[in-house]
Amino acid sequence: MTVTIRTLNELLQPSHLPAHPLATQEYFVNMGPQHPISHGSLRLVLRLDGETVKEVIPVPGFVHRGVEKMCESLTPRQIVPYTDRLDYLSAFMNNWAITRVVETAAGIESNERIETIRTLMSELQRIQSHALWWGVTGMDLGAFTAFLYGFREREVISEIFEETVGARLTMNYIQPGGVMYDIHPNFVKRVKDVMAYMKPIIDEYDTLLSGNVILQERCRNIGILSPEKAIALGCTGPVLRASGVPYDLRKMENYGVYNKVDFNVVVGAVGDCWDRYYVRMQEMRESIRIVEQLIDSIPEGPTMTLRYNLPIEMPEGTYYSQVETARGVFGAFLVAEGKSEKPYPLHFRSPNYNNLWSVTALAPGWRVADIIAILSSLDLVIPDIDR
Amino acid sequence: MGLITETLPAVIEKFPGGSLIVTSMDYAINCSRANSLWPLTFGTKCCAIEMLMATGAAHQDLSRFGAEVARASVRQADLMVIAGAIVKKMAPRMRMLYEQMAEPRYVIATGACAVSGGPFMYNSYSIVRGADEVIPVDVYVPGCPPRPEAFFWGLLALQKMIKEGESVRRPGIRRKPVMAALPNGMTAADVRAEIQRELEQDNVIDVEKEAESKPWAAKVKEWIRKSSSIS
Amino acid sequence: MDSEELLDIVERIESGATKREKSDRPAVHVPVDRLLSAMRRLRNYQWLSFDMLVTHTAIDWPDDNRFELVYLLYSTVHGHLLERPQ
Amino acid sequence: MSFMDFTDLRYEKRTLGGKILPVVVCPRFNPRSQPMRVFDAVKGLLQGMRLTLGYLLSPSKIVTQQYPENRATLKFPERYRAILKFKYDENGLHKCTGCKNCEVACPNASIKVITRDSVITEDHELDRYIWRLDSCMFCNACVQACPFDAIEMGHAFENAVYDRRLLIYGLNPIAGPAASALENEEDPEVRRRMSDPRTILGGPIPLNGAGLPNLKPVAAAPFVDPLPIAVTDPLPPEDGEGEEVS
Repeated sequence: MTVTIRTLNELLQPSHLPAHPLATQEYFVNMGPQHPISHGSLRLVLRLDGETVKEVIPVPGFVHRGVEKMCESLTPRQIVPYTDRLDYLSAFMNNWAITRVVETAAGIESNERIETIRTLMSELQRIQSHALWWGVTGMDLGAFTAFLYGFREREVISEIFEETVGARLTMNYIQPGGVMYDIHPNFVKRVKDVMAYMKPIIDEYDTLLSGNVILQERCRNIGILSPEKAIALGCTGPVLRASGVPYDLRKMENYGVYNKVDFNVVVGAVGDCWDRYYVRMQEMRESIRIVEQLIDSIPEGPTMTLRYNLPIEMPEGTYYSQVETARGVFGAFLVAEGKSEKPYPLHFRSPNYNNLWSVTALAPGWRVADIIAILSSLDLVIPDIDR
Repeated sequence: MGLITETLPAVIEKFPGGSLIVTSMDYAINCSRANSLWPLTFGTKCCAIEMLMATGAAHQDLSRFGAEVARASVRQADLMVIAGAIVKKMAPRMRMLYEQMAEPRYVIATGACAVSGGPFMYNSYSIVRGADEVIPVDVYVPGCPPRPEAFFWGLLALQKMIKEGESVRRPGIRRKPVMAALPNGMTAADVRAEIQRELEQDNVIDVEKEAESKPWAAKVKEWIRKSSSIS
Repeated sequence: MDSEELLDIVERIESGATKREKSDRPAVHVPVDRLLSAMRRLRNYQWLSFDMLVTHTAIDWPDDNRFELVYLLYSTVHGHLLERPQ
Repeated sequence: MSFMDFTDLRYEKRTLGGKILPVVVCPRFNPRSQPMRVFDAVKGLLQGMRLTLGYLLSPSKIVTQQYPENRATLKFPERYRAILKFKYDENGLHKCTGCKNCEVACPNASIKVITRDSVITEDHELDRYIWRLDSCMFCNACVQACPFDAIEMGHAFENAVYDRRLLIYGLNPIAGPAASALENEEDPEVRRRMSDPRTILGGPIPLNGAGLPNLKPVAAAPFVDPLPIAVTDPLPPEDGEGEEVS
């Protein structure tokens, strides 16, 4: 068994010398690490032939903080706030992933109320994340107005979070044994108001941007990802679903109270940028449906089943749990030694990492300007890639 | 809403030929700089969402401070908002970006990661513990992430610093309102209170009260009332 | 197909495979020289068809002086999640 | 189908991983012939413009908040986490006993609780509570871990400074025991001796107070005495006092 490992320097050699004096020469262009499209610090090396992209070499690691290594010296409760800082637009879901694996390992029971609140918060954040993504995509593709509209809705949902959780971005809300606070007395009313407000807003988004000819032309049939390729690359979330594979952990794995609600998995027909765009638009509608089904019937019960200062004992073994974040499957792989509270190694399976590498399969053959649309439709969050 | 309520300084520096214009020029230039900061879109992590995106959007409107022209190119920017963690791989790049910026250039470090390494201060092998280990930082805005309002407060502090800051004739010598080492007999609480007092005095004006003193105030009020009642 | 059944099949197709204890998912040990063929079979056999590599990671056991590579495989056809440390 | 129809969603059932899933397929529309395409393009653009123009002419709600001008009226939700502070009762006494639960719970060691042995009762009690705002990640773990309900997260968010060293806070203006211990003591003189005021170290303390040569308390220090007892001046250090447990 041999594995070829090529360093970046070897990758950056021109593949051939031009045979004909008039033949075009390949050249490399750096995108990033400081580039407005990267939404963070991501370096992409493009091998170009004229305007056509031959190869994309992602060079991640500009925000690598060593979170997984740090977690080996932290207790489960202390790990939870660090997961906020991976994919910060899906903070609740990341909290939930590590909480699930700890709860599985330690055998902590949770109740209906806790699970309902967790589900509600996750779905609200999915709407928020997609709204933000929609605005930023609009900005990347040249429509600044979309940015203003997307962030307007983000603020509205942020206010709900602020009231119940006390933070706008880094939540640390879903914790082993329950949730940090009970929901605020205003929560139910406020969520209902916001959901009633959001429903026409998404149609408004369609009017504003989806029907725009520029967006259509820049997205339609650009960057087609076949379902086989998407599965082979390990893409998850809207990127995989846009390729037509209805893989949604909310249906596949039994967690939260997703089995009690009625919602559809949104899939695309072709797998191009337009499908990846519209899958998220439709997912916002489905998330609103989920929230509306759950908000009226939050069961009674305690919101924390575990005393805070007690250590969480995890017996020896390996544990893996995953949840569906706004960008795909976020998993936590934990090995407990049984000696202390701290995990021995902890590995995060981040959706953005796999989605990033799909750009190597997507980009070749397209123009440089299409890379913008492709990257934008992948909805990458860089700290989640680098961890 | 210029937020400049100071009167022009009437200090005449005496030397042959007179110097009233030059001193006023300093002031005018510094005011212009303070009120037209062009930030660089340099966000590495979560703070970028709050500091550079949310502030630029409608709810918190960065353009009220004249700083909405976010530039992707360092050559056109004069304010670097370090929003997020700086790791060892990124640090040389950040230094390079900073050096490419034209003088005068200002740096705000927002969020715990940029101020001190923050959540990753201990146990992490790759973080730079504070952006000021790489480049000089003018204003620190703590929080994880700070709210957009907290960032505005930091921006106002920076504007304050620029306004009474360096002279055009002697560039590079920047006077921070708070000295690095505290003078004798002064506590840090005094310093904080002073910053607070100064900023409030300069930058907080009651819009409605100001507007009422203007002759066109009634008309505008009427118009706002009409237009909001339509919807 | 439940996890026990799955384990039996994997043990049958790979001679050196053993069950892995203390795991919350079905897991098998495969010796390192059999890794590639095992992965091929896991992907290509129709009743297994583990076509998605969900994640892979490594655990080091300094006491035993060895590394353990962990591959998490998922089958989009059957919906199994298999953990394969080796 | 027409160009701008987003309601044409196909509802299907698909199987994946042995499960039958309800699926909705996104709408796709192929561009029409060239003259109609121009018409569609203009229509799409105009629809978007009509929407924005509508918001311009009749804003249903003005979303922009005027931050520095509305400071007086700015209200945050009660749970908002922006700064760590002690809870004081009506007598201005804190409840912290120096149990160090918060220090243990803090993920990145932003809290340092220094305890000492009491002068009077020889109990373990709080000497200094140091909190690093510059590295705090506001995860609320300290507040959750506190068994005595002594600390809380406050709303003061305007913490921008020009010097990073000003971001290290000493939370307790008075050292000494918690309110419960102090209440048991009747003699005001003993109570005064039990609690040294930490005037110079209250509020932000650069580098934990170190590195500041010749730091003297000033007469006009903005220290509001939380104790209802008259405090004349800080006690001189006595032998056996001030043993710092790190």
